[in-house]
Amino acid sequence: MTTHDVFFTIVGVICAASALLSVTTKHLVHAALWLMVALVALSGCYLVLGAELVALVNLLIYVGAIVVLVLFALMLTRAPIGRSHEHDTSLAQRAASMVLCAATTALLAAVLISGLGNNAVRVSAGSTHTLSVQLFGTWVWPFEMLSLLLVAALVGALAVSRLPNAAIARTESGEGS
Amino acid sequence: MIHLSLPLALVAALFGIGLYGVVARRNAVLVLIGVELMLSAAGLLFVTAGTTMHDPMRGGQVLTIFLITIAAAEISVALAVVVAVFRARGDIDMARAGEDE
Amino acid sequence: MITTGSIQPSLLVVAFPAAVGVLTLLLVRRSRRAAYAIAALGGLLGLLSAVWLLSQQMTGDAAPSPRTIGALPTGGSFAMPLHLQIDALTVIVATAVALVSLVIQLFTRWYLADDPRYRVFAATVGLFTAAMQLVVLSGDVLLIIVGWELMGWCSYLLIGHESDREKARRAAYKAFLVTRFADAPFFIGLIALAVGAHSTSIPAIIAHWSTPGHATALSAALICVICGVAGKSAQVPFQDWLPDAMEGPTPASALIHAATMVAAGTVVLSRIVPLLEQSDPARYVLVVVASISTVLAGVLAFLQNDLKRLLAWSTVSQVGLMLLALSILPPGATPDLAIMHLLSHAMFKALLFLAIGWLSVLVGGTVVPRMSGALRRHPSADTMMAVGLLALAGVPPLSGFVSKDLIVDEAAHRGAAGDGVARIGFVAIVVMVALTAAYCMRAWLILDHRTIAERRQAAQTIEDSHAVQEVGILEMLETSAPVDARGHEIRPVEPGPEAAVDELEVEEAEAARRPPRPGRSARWGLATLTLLSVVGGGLALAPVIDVDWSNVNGWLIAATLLLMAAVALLVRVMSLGTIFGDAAARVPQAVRNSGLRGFGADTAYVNLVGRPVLALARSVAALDDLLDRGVRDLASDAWSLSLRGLAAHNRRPTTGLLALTTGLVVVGVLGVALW
Amino acid sequence: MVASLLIAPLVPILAGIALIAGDRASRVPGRHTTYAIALCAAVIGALATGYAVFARPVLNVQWVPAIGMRLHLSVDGISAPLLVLTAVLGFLVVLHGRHEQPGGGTPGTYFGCLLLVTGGALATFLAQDAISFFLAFELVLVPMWVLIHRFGDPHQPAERARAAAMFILYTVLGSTLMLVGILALVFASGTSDLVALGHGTHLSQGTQTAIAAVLLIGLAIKVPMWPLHSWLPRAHTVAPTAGSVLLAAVLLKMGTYGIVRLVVAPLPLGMARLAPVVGTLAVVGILWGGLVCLVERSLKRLIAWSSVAHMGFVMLGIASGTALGLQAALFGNIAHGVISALLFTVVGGLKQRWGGDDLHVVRDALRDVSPRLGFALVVGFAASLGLPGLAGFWGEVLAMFSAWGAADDQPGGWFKGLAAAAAVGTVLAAGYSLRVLRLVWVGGADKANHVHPAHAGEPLPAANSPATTVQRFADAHGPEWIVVGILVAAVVAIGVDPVPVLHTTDAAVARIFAGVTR
Repeated sequence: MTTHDVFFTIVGVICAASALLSVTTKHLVHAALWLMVALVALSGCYLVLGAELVALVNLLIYVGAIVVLVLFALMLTRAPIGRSHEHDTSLAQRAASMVLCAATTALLAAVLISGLGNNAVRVSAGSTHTLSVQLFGTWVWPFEMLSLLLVAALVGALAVSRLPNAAIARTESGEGS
Repeated sequence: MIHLSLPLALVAALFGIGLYGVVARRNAVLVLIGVELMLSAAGLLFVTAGTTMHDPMRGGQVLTIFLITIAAAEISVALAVVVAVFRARGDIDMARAGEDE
Repeated sequence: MITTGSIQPSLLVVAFPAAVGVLTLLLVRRSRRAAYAIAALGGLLGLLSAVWLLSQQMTGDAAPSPRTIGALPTGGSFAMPLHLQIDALTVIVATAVALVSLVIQLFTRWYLADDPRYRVFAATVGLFTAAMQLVVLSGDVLLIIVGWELMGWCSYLLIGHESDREKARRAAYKAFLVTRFADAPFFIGLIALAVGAHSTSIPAIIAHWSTPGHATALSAALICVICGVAGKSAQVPFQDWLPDAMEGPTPASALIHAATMVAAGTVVLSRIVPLLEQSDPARYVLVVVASISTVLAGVLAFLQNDLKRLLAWSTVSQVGLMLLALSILPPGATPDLAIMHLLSHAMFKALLFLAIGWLSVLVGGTVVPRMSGALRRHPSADTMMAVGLLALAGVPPLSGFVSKDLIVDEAAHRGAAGDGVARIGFVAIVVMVALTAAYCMRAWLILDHRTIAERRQAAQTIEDSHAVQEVGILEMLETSAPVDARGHEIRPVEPGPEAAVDELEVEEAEAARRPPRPGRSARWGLATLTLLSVVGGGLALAPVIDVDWSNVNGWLIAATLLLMAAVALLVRVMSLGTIFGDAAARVPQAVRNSGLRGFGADTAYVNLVGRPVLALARSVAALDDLLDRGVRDLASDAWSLSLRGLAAHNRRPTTGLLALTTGLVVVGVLGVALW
Repeated sequence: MVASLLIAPLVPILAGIALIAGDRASRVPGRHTTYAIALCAAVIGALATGYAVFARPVLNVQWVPAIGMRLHLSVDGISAPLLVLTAVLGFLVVLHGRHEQPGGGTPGTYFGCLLLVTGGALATFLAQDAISFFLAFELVLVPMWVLIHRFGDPHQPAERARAAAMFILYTVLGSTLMLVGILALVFASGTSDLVALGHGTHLSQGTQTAIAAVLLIGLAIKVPMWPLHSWLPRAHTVAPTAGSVLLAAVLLKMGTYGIVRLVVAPLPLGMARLAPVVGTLAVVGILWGGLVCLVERSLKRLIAWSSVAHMGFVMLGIASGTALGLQAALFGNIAHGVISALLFTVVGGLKQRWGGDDLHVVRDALRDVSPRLGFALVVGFAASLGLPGLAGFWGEVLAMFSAWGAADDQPGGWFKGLAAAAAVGTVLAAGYSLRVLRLVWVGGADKANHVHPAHAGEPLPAANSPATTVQRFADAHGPEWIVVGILVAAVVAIGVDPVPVLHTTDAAVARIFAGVTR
């Protein structure tokens, strides 16, 4: 049990627990907030693993942007405030899902741990400098492509959200029929 | 020094929880939250692999950054669609999606 | 060798009649004269070839086993040489067949003077003769089967010649089906014999099976063969097709009865007689079948209301006698007795049929009321008739007497020596001799009857009563319930009295149009047959036939002659005072009616074979429908299953997603576990 | 001349494709042009086949090396008679198309499909490589489906679609199994060359049995053997005359040919193990077909059923495991091809004239109304019941011989029983053949007692009512009469002198059984 282990266990448990709460809570808004907690804890995990830049980016983009977006979306879709059971599936399906998710977890854990082993390894994330050199050297073309993708996604999101109601209804019914 | 099994167990747990969110929720936004958790699990696996193994090109971290970017793009489009669907249908219940109106 | 090149007279014997069939169909369109020319010429050439062959045989120059179309390549160790086999007996039989066939061809020209299908008839007769010659001369079981089946087919065509009448159609159908039914065991018997010997050649078969050690197999095979013979020769239990076959034109009947089809069974059995003599079970079966047939047919002949049918039953009886002669043979003996009777029977039976045919044209029918007194009005045929009937009855010194009494003598001889088969045979023969005398006397008395008054009125009422019992196998084939519901006797199509009158008038008119006598050549042929019927007994003296005529038992012959005389007297007494001079009128009506139907054999065929087979066929057809429906349901089941699966997927996206991910995980678990 | 091997299948196939494609062109070629092209292609194919059969050239070059597939075409004793049969029938059906060209599509498509079937069948019989054999085999199915589906009986569109679907599904299922079997055989034995396979393989009996079972089931669908037959009566009932002829005379033969080539020769041990089952099913088919024929009402269906029975004799010969049985089967194959072609031609003509083929409709005697067709019908049914002197006899009687004397490693008693049952089958054949002749050839019009059972209770119509008036129709003449005449002559010729055909196959059969010395 090293120091790293201890810290990782702490943030990991927080992360897993808040993630679990975010998918099981009955309050819609709480779900988004628990997600935020989970993501913050995840950033902590990244820090423990020595990836400071990733932790920072995660915090900025996920916690700063995405969760806010989710909250906006919840409000725009008139999510009920307070406890509600509308947004959950039937009990049987949830039970099945539970079994399924347990099985998935077990499967993944088994595969990953048996595949990669349980050795105590040294964490060597390297400096942010080398990371940035790599990012803008070796990985620069994928990086540029990604920025293009981002622009396209933004434009697309804008286009979708700006469709007038009638047009949306027409496309819906046209696809549905 | 860190024992590899800890981050890996967290990866598995996050993915499983995300899957539960996707499968067990009816609200589209909550489903998206599940998707985000699964993506996070992937990112954590990348970082774990990158920092605990030989990785001269920093592929683990770079790919995680890419992943976060893509997730942002994905969720922006997805939420736009969700909002549009809500405006057209009045609800975003996944259990009723695809049914004939 | 005198034979010129590779042309064997034995092949010509078969080829000429066959050529008649083929050429008539190919070359002749409308002309009756041309058809007649081909038929007569072909028949004559066939007879000449037979005589040529006979002369070769007498001088010992004949090729013993000429080849035909060459051996069949069987790809293995099985030999199918397809050779003929020429010996004295077969040559004589072939000559007789050729002669009878020629006379019939000559006679047909006159008999079917107005028939538009004369051409086809002549062709069929040619083919029929060829088939019989093939059976007679064959030295190979495969060739026997060929000829045998061809004869069946030709008989179908000939019996159904007047196919515009339903009776003729049914009779033809029945004849072919009954004989074919019996042919199934016949095939199997011959196949068993041939496969055992690894060759279809008859000498090889006899050589193989003559070695001891397989008595059971041999008996079984022979009994199968005997079944087939009983079918073709109309023995019990297949006897009933033959009287119905009288629906064919009289020349066809003469051909079928006298020399070809019915006698073919005797020919085939005489080919394999060395095997028959070794197998006691087969001999017992044969003697029982033949005894029952010969006695039963004699009784039935006496009861018939139609002289043609009387002759038909007498044929069954006489063929039974031939088979009896085969069954009583001791080991090592040759079948000369049976062949001898076959020859004399061929002569007098052809003569009788043609004479009856002649008379029937003159008087317009063959039922007793019409025939009664026929010879009084048309004495031109009386010699022939008298000779034929006397020969049939076996009155010395005609040919029938010689051949029959030789058999009686042999049976007595063998029976006295302690052979059980011969004892059974002897009893049957004695009964049969008495019955033959009875029905011959009856026929003569009818034909020679004095009072012809009231004949015309009675004729119309009785005209159609001799019908084949009208239960169409075919109708049953088509319809199930109606036949059962209707019962088998109800015929909606009974011709009314007017129709009967019309028919009579038409026949009279035809009779008037036709020349009253057959042509010169036909009369010459009939005269030849008459002559041979008288002197044919002399053949026993000839060196080619090996019969022991010198030390026959004189007392025995005297006793049989006495028996015949007594029976004839009794029949004469019975006939006194009847309207048509018909002795059978004294027999109770119920017995006569039953006898007219062959004691219900037809009904038995229908009930025992026809209906069960049809019921089976219907159930099989229903089963097949089920099978078919099963296949079709498979398709619709798959369709509905897929629809249901589709619905399950479409109903809830989340459910579908759950199912999908579950599947993925299961596959993953399986993959990990198995890897 | 090796080119004849390529010309024989390719000319009909290419001409067929060209005709079908020509239909889609902007300017559709006329009827006469189409007919002339089709006839020329068929004649060229037939001549090339004839030359190939006569000269026996061999073509053997590398084709697709990756899977060891070679272009190996040649003629041997087993395929030679089938090639001649196919080529001649291909020519005859095209000739017959002049007389009867069914609606439902353009002449180009019709003749194109006929040529494709013919060419594909020729390629099948020529191919000496298992993979290309399969490819050629499959080529035939789709044009045949088109023939049934588009050019079939115009009165029953629903039944036509169903029959065509059933045909294609059944045969494709058979093809799938056959493909599996071929691949298994090829990989197990290491060669796809049928000549090499023909000398027998050295696989263990278990392997041989498994492969043989798969191949036999697949090919039994094509033959067809009971109980996989139910597509055949349907397909025949609605198919156009030419389609029926090709189906019965060519497609079914490809099934038995495949069994000889792919099962009997390469897998003797497996075949020996399965032979009792095959023989039993064959005999069940004989009896089953014969019995159904006794009550069948549709004349074309009846002939299809009789085909099931006749192919039972062929399969019985194969199952006997003797050289004689194989000879009988190959001969029976040819004989059935000719006979069924004749019967389907005649009956197709009759159906067209009558407007239906219900046997229970009372009609005038065919021998009076139309003597030529009547004569051909008699010859056909006489041959069908196994009359000596006509083609059907030798195959059946030799099959019974072979079954009685089945190979030593077979249960002899059981096969003797099968032979006896087959003999009973010949009696049934006589029963239904004569039934048809009694109803059709000699007619039942003089007495109205063959009406439909439903009408049996009603008062019979008067003799002059429209239902029973004499329907005169034209006798066969022109192309139809030529086709019928040639077929009748062939039936008689093969029946009178079977030696040439048997002689052709003899050496090849002996070679198969020489390779099997065990």
